[in-house]
Amino acid sequence: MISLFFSALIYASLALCVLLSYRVAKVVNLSFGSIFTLGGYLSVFSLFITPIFGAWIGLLLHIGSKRMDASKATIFSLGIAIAIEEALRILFRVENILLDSRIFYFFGYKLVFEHFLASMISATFLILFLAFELKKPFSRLKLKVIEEDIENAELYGIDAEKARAIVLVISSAFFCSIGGLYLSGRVISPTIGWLYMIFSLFIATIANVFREKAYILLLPTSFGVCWLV
Amino acid sequence: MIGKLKAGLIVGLIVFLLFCATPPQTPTPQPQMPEIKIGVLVPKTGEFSSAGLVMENAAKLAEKHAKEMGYNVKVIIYDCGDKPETTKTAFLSLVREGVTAIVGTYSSPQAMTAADTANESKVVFVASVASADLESKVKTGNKYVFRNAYNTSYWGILAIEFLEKTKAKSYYLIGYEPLKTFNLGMFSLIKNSTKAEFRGESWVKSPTVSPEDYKRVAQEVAKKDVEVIIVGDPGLGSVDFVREYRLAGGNATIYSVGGTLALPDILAKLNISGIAFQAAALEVKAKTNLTKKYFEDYRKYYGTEANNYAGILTYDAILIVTQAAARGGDLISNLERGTFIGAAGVYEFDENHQAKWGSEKLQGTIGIYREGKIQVVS
Amino acid sequence: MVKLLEAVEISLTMNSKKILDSVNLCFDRGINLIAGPNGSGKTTLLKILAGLLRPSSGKILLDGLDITMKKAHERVKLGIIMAPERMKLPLSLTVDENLRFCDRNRAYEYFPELKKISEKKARDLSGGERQMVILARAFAKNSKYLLLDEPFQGLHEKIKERIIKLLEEEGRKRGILVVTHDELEKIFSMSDYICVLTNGKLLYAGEKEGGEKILKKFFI
Amino acid sequence: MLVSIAIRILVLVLLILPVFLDCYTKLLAASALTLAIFTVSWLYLEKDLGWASLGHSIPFGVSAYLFAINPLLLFFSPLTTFLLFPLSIFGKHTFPFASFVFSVFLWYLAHHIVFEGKGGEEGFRAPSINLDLIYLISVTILILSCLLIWKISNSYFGLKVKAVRDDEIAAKAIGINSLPFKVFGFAISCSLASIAGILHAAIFGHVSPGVFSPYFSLFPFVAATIGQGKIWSSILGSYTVVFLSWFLSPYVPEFHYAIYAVALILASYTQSYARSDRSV
Repeated sequence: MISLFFSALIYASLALCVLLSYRVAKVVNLSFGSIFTLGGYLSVFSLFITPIFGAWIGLLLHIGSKRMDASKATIFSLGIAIAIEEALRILFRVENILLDSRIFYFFGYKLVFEHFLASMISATFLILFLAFELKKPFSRLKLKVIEEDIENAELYGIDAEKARAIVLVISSAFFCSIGGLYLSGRVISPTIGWLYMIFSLFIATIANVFREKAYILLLPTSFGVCWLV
Repeated sequence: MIGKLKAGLIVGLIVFLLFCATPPQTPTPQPQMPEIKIGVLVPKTGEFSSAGLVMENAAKLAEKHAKEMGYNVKVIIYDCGDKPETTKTAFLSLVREGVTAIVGTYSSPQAMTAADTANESKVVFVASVASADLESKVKTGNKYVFRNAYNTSYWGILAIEFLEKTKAKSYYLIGYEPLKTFNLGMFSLIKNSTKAEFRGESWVKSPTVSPEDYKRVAQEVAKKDVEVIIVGDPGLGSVDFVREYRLAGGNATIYSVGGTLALPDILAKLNISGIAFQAAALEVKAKTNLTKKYFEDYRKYYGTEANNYAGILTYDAILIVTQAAARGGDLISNLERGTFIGAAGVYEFDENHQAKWGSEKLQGTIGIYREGKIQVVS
Repeated sequence: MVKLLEAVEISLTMNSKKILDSVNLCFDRGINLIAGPNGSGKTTLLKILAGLLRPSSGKILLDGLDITMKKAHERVKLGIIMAPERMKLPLSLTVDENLRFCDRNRAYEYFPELKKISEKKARDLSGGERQMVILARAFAKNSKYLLLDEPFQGLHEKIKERIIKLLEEEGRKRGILVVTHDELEKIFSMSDYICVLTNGKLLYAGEKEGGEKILKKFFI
Repeated sequence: MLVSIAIRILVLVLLILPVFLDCYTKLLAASALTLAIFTVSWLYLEKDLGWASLGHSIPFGVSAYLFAINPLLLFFSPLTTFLLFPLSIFGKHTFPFASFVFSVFLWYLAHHIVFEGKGGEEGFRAPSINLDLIYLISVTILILSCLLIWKISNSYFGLKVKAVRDDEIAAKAIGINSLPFKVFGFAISCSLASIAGILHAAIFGHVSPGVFSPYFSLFPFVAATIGQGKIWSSILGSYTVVFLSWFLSPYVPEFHYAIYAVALILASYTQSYARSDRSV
């Protein structure tokens, strides 16, 4: 039960990233899967470089696709995804890499430390965003205006492009570092991240049905989906 | 810009056409010892590329050892990818190279396609890894296909042997849903012929449908009182399952049908005691004089531990073909009648062209990883 | 003399179709009217001035400063505000939240009706109410120049009158550019500068007196 | 003009030449040929109807499976239209992704298709036909399908299909009921893709879940991008992808995916591939 809860936390935060990049950056970011995998491979060297590389790819994605409409940006992100996957395949193709992991005791439960850390980071991310969503500071209002219509946002004096860049950078960095943590203890392959992306995309799609309440209902949705399948 | 691109395209294609049109070079015949050309199909790219590297290394090692034995062998390695389509094309390109026989391929669909292509192009194919239903091909008249790897039922036989050797009183089966047809065959064999008590079975869903399903199964099984758990998924997910099972407090011995959990590097890094696995051969249990040589030289030349399934069987397949071809005459009847030495034992083929695994001189090995060391169970 | 807002040789081509063809305009303080039949490029011109579209060629000057490459939000900071047509409004925000993007008190001063519905989401408002929110936000933000696209759409007669009054008042303080079909006559009589567009080409630009004939011939 | 004539001649040479070459080249050429038919089917849907599908492996793969399970089932393959067509409710912008996701879903589902104890992850053995024969059949079908598309595209009926593409509402206004035309266009495209799938299965004698993989679902898109959306150049594009990926795979693992990445990124910059954006 407790591990289910931790997984749900992680998927909820990943789905949050998917949802944010869909609504604010207007792209169904298909490169998240490869970024997740990249995080896993990078964690062989160091966990601290994962968010940096993730952020860098997010920025690349933003710069590459900022003048495109939603469908083209999505196709662009698919291209980036395949490119990253291919690069990983060339660099690491023949190795069966089993990532290190540590055991951690949590109220009598044995857990993998990195997974625990990943869910704690996710929880923090979710709580911060929830507070941001419920307290509605001015910056949240700005984000909402962008979500509805970028043109309008510009007329409201909001720098939509900057917001887009920030969302893509943060979500990619988040995906990358969670990938580094959550894949530890596993044997990884260049395509492994697709599973996590498709699953979080699935949760995000269900949550998206609730429209404005989507962000608040992400965690329950994620929990429900994890419990059901 | 576009015009230039098109022009470039056209030039490229003309070059390609010219390349196609050049007549194939005819090999100069060697008068004394005829060269034995053996084609090897290795999944260098795609899903199985990690196994592909091991197979490639093993094939090169086989060439070297065969030469040391005095055979004039040339091994030609081609990438067969992870799809039957790529396998068929690679097979035909090897045929074009004029090989005596072709060994290798990894997955079952690849082996099936290769078997059909062998029949069409009249070139012997020795399946060294896949466990597909190749016997039926032989029964229906395809004389060109042989297999030195074990077939599906032998996987079950080894598992039964393990249960008997360890005198386990109870066992539990873990299947992998996408491999259901394969797993079910093996499971029914185990259920029918062991005295140990069957305590139930669980199926892990494909991670694509539910990436966390292995956790559910692991926790469910950890609560069960059972001595041996037989894992039917040799894929990457088995590592996740084993770790989760131990974290959830389960302490039964885990028996894996090979795959990832039989890789020495992975076992050492995972460092979880009580994982049993089946292998074609193990270094600690020499079966022929080639066994030790294989493992030692592999380490010497490639710097890693030898994979004990895909690698060793590819190695053996090359040696089998070499020995059969060197005898001269019809290769098929040589293979059907002869005995051949490999690193995993002494091979003979039955009437369905399947290597006689389980015979006196050719037996699988079961190892168990305990406290940092691999011990031989049988 | 440097004009408040100038458009120099503006052209726009989209999918190899000319939408605007070297349009030259200079607007100053007061009410300025752009008229023309449907599809003549009025809204496109407004969008170019606001920074939502970038012209294929030409320049836009604000107080003599070249702002062609500036994006819409940067132009807002420089003092160009646009109220878009077709009730484009962030619907998930309440009226009050929408007005946080301008001087709220002033907005309620202009349209006291909005105070009663301040906690309602824009989604639940009627068309006229939405238009009021759009105009309130545009008027209640300090700016040098105000671009209004069909400001009278869906509004009640009484409110239309109030807006005309408001335009008159505000026109003394800043430049206002109006694109409209409704109330054309009234706006025409108020305006200082008129331009008429047809098929992306400028038919007339200049004082009201000269434009009257052309405008009457076409529309009024 | 000269370039387009050169391309046509080159395509014809590429079609005829393998007849005189060895088995291996013929197989490679046959594989490129079926994929060229596949690309042509995709291109019709994209050009004349304005729907860019990233899941065209659905009719391709399903028909290949039907054919492998029982060759007589091949007559049901035009029905695969009704797997792809319903996805059009998502609209032109979402359709590419909806179809892509559906094809990935089928890819996983295909691992569970078991019939009389066979199938699953291993797939099915398809009736294998003599390579020379199937090559000639493929060439004939490619030429016929090009002719068919050219004929339909320029007929009165085809003009109505295009009218529906350009503006569905306007087409309705001038009295064209858009639904039958859309279904018809989808049916033509899906049937051609089905034929390509069946030929593919017959050439390799085997069908595995891989027929639903992104390699096939993205293939026509990539080939058409290389061919700049023109039929003859796209056929050449198919040959290019197959040959390049085959010859370069030993040096760059799964080279076709590298081509895919480049094509996808480039395609998102150029206007020429998807009509769906232009026909607002």
